[in-house]
Amino acid sequence: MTDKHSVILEFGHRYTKCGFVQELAPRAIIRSVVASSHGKEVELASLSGSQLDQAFKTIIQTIYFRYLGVNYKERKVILIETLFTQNNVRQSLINVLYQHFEVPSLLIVPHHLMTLVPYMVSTGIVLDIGWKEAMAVPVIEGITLVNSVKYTPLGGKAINERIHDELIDRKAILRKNGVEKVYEESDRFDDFVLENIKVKTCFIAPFERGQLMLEHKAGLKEAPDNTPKDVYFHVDQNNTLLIPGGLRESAGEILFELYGEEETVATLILEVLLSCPIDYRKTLASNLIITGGTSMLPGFKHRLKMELLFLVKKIEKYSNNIYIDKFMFHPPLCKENYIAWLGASIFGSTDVVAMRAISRDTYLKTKGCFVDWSEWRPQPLNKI
Amino acid sequence: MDVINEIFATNKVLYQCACGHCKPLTHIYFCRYCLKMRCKDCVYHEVDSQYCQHCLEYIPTIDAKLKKNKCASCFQCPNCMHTLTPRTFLASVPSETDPNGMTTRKAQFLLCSYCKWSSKDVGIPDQFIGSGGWPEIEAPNRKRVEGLVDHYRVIAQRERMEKEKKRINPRPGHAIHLLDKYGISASLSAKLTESLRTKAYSGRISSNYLSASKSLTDIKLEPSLATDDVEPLDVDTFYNKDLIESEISSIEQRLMQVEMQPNTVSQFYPISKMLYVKRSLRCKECDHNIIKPEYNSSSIKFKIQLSAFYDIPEVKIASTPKLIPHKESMVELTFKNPYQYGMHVCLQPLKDEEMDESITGKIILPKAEFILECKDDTLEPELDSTQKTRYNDDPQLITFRRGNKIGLRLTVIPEIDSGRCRVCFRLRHDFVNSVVQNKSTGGSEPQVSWISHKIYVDLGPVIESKESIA
Amino acid sequence: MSASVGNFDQTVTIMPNAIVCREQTTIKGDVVIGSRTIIQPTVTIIAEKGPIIIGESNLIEEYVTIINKTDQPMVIGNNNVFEVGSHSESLEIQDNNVLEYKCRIGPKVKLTNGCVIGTMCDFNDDLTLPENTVVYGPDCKMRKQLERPALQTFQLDFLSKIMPNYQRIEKPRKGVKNDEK
Amino acid sequence: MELQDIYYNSSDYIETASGNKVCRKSVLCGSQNIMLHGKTIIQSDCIIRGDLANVKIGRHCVVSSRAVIRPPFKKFLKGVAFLPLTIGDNVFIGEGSIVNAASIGSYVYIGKNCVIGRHCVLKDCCALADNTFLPQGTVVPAFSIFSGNPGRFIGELPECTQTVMMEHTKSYYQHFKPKMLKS
Repeated sequence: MTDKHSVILEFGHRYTKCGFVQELAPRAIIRSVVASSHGKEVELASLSGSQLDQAFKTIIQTIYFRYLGVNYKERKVILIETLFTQNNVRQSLINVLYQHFEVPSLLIVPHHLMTLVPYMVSTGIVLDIGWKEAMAVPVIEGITLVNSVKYTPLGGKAINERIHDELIDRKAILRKNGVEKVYEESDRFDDFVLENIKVKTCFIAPFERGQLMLEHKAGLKEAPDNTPKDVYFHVDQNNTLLIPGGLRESAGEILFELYGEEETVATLILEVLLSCPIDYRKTLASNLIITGGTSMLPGFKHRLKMELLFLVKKIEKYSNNIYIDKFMFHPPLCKENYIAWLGASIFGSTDVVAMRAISRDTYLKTKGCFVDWSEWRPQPLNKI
Repeated sequence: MDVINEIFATNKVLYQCACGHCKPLTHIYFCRYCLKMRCKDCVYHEVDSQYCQHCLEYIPTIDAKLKKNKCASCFQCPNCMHTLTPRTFLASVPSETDPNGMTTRKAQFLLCSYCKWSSKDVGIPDQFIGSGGWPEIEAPNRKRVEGLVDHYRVIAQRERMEKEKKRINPRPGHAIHLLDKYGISASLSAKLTESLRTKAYSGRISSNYLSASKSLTDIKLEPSLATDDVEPLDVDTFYNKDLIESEISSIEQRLMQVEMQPNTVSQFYPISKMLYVKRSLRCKECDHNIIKPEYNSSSIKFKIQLSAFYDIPEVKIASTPKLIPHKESMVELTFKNPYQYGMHVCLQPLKDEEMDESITGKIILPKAEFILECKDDTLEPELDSTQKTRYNDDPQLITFRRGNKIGLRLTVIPEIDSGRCRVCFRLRHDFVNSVVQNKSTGGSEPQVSWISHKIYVDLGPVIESKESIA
Repeated sequence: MSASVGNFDQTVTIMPNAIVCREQTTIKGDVVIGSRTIIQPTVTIIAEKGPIIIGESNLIEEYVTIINKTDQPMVIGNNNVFEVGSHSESLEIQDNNVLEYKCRIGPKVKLTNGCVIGTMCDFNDDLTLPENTVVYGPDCKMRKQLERPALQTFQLDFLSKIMPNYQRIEKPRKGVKNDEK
Repeated sequence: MELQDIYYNSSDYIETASGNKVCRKSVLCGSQNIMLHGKTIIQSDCIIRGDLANVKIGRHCVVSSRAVIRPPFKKFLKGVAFLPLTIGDNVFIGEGSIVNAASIGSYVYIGKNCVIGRHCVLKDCCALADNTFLPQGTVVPAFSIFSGNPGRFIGELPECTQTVMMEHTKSYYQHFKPKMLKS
């Protein structure tokens, strides 16, 4: 291809991925933050209105000049968005890209379909478990069953909160300026520290262990023994935290704890199956695709499989309706936190982009009318 | 940082750019063609050249593209992100001429002078000088991805051909094409439209298509195989072994190596240093360059440089008195002409509609116009008493005159009881345009125009009187 | 510029071949400076109560402060480097350690061999650093180094050759002990 | 804000023919190897190690109090040496900073308490925020601001930096005045 490679952008709640089509990985995965006027970092997700526009201008500028080294006027842009991208966010992005940066053309692609691309499958359930929420999207023969999509606010953020709460509950020892004390609410570390506690020390316990922890939580049993080893976590020069071993295995449990009507990551998939056509349930259950950074916790997939098998046998709601004894997962082609990006990289290297993308001229002619991805080409005004 | 800002970008005196943003004068550009202020938010940024921030080598765009914007010779520490230094030593190697003898050769390893991480830590063999750089790690999925790219390209091509064919001879039954042709999507149920479009959109075509395609069979790519054989947690490691935090990589370290995202420190690999971009800026209105740097990365000269700092009088606060709410205070401001021609300057109050709530004080401006001498680099500016009389300055108003700079004493009345006192005025001056020649006078005479700028001056907090609090 | 002569107590012992610059240097209390150790100008070494014994071939640069505020003896081994502006109250520093610019270590810290305390680190834990430990960064992160820091023999040799040409050097001498106690 | 006057005791400073103002309380070792190009201010308790190698400091520089300027030590495959250290014109070095660099360009601003490790290179028109540590061998390109420990690129200086820095250091020199003794 002599053509200049298009730029692919994916603005996640936590991390933004950027790079070029036909490449194997994003050039960079950066935090979705901008520096505020006070020098503090502000999450893009917390902004709206003109502040959001300004934030997108700043971060896109950084992406193009710091990480990509290309001119924005010369490159087509592929933007990955999830089903639940807020309208004001997408509108802001579209405006900024077309009006401020004057990109020649823009194609918006849905996250879950891009996730399927590297696997070459057209039927399956995409479970995306990222920062803010977990979402299961069924796709049958390339068609998204929008009405069957299930989501729940479980993700990296929930685990971070859980870590903080458990540090308090378990009376974790904090060595502050050489003096040992018990970790309290007021000691709350910022999200970076909690995130690194998660990434460095936590994991998802095996299923049997999870059951024991659940029984303990319900007050039925003593806390399980043989907890993992405590870990000294160096926070900064004045603070060292002794992370209780029990926390390491239980923080991630939040993804699987079943309380009443609330969803867990596993019930999401079963609920999706319940609401899908009966003929397709088996195929869907045999084509599970897991994506999102939080799914990279050690032991996650295995636990998910075991949870699914347990629920489908023991919980009436599911055992009476779903007759499946096997759940099959697609092995990831790359690290789970950029599968959709890789999909877009492959998808974007085809002619489709040229055919489907909406050029700046069209955008300006249609007076900024850019409708939902499912009706992805705006009708020229005069035609309607 | 605060001091750097104070010197290079003080927010005490802000100029309003044509786009409405208020910026320090050092961050404003002045387009001599439009005669308007510009700032980084309202100009085009373009990649002018690329260079490595460590070796400062200029890398031509083609090479930069090939190397994925990475420097070929500089590496960054995967542990702390500081630049790695190659350490050279003499290694003894078996001699080529004498099978039993040994000879010495210059070899290198990479060392971080900050955290002392070294390429030896992870067992990367030392490199002999002249052996052509450090090996790169190959992404494990390269082949598969390349296959997929080819595969989808063929599908897309087929789809395109199909579509073109349909245009001539639409096949009944394919609603999507009908939609496109007749634009009747609005009359169909939203869900149907959506699913049909999704299908076409994801570029996925039913398996009949796959088998029908000749070129596709050439590629021979199997779809991914799902399995229920998922790797269980390594229970022994997580439950029975001690975990040493410093041996596990942090999220930041993992994301530095996007493809591999190593979990442990022992899997680190030197990271190629990212190239840095020198930008040129261009006015969005007239398309003229505002900033055009030189290629040499260390050069501080510019081919084109239209910083307002060189054209527009600079206003600074010389002294602020204690600001008492609603009382008159005298402040001293200095005005400096950075331009090669003298300037006539006058200060004007804002019109009512120009006022905004950030203005918290009133400034009383002199009616008279004053003259700023041109900048003269050859003279060391000294206090010159003759200068003062030459311009017939009002000593009540003008405190001093030193070369191209004067001091003005102005009256300010803060209109708030607490907080910072900000005043605003317009600075109007004539500008002799040395770039754009006046066409009507035959092109030889420089064009003179009057321009004005809105300037915000932050004089600092007012003194809160005790009575007003009580 | 100014000819401020060093401030040395009678109790200070300087072994032969040690080079101790006099300019703005303060050495007080019961201090022994080993041979081939080089002390640059503007260094402060104070033994308030317990003695300070500095071994051989150490390099102590400008604005370094070494203070013993305890009753215990402070022992500094051989081949250590104290870079500009570092501050040490550690009672035990064995061999081959490097204290980088402007770092501070407290009295409870003990250094074994081959450790590096990074620039600007303020390290005050009650801890004996194992061999080849590197402490670095504002958070005093720690890691183990593969090799110990290189010896500064060349630099010491070079300095001992050129310094006497420019600096006033305090002569080797035997300190007078305060025997009253 | 315009700089305010800074007064010094005239007995503490020596003013040379070329306008350098050097504090008597500074430590200039091997002064025959130290070159100050004029109108440079060396404040109290500074150390400049001319005895180790030549040190050249350009015009209109300011070396604030307790700064240490020290040529870097270099070990070659054969032999060792201290390398000469050059500092350009219009450079400001903040209080308590240690300069062990290979070279510092012109129009450079160095904040307080910085440490510039061995063989660092600071190009023209760059700045270090207060408390920055540049580990050995760091290169600071033109128009960049470095900050932190380790010092990293955090931003760009405006294109007019050269003039801003020139005016700043000149103005500093103008405002650096001897105290008038009351008679």
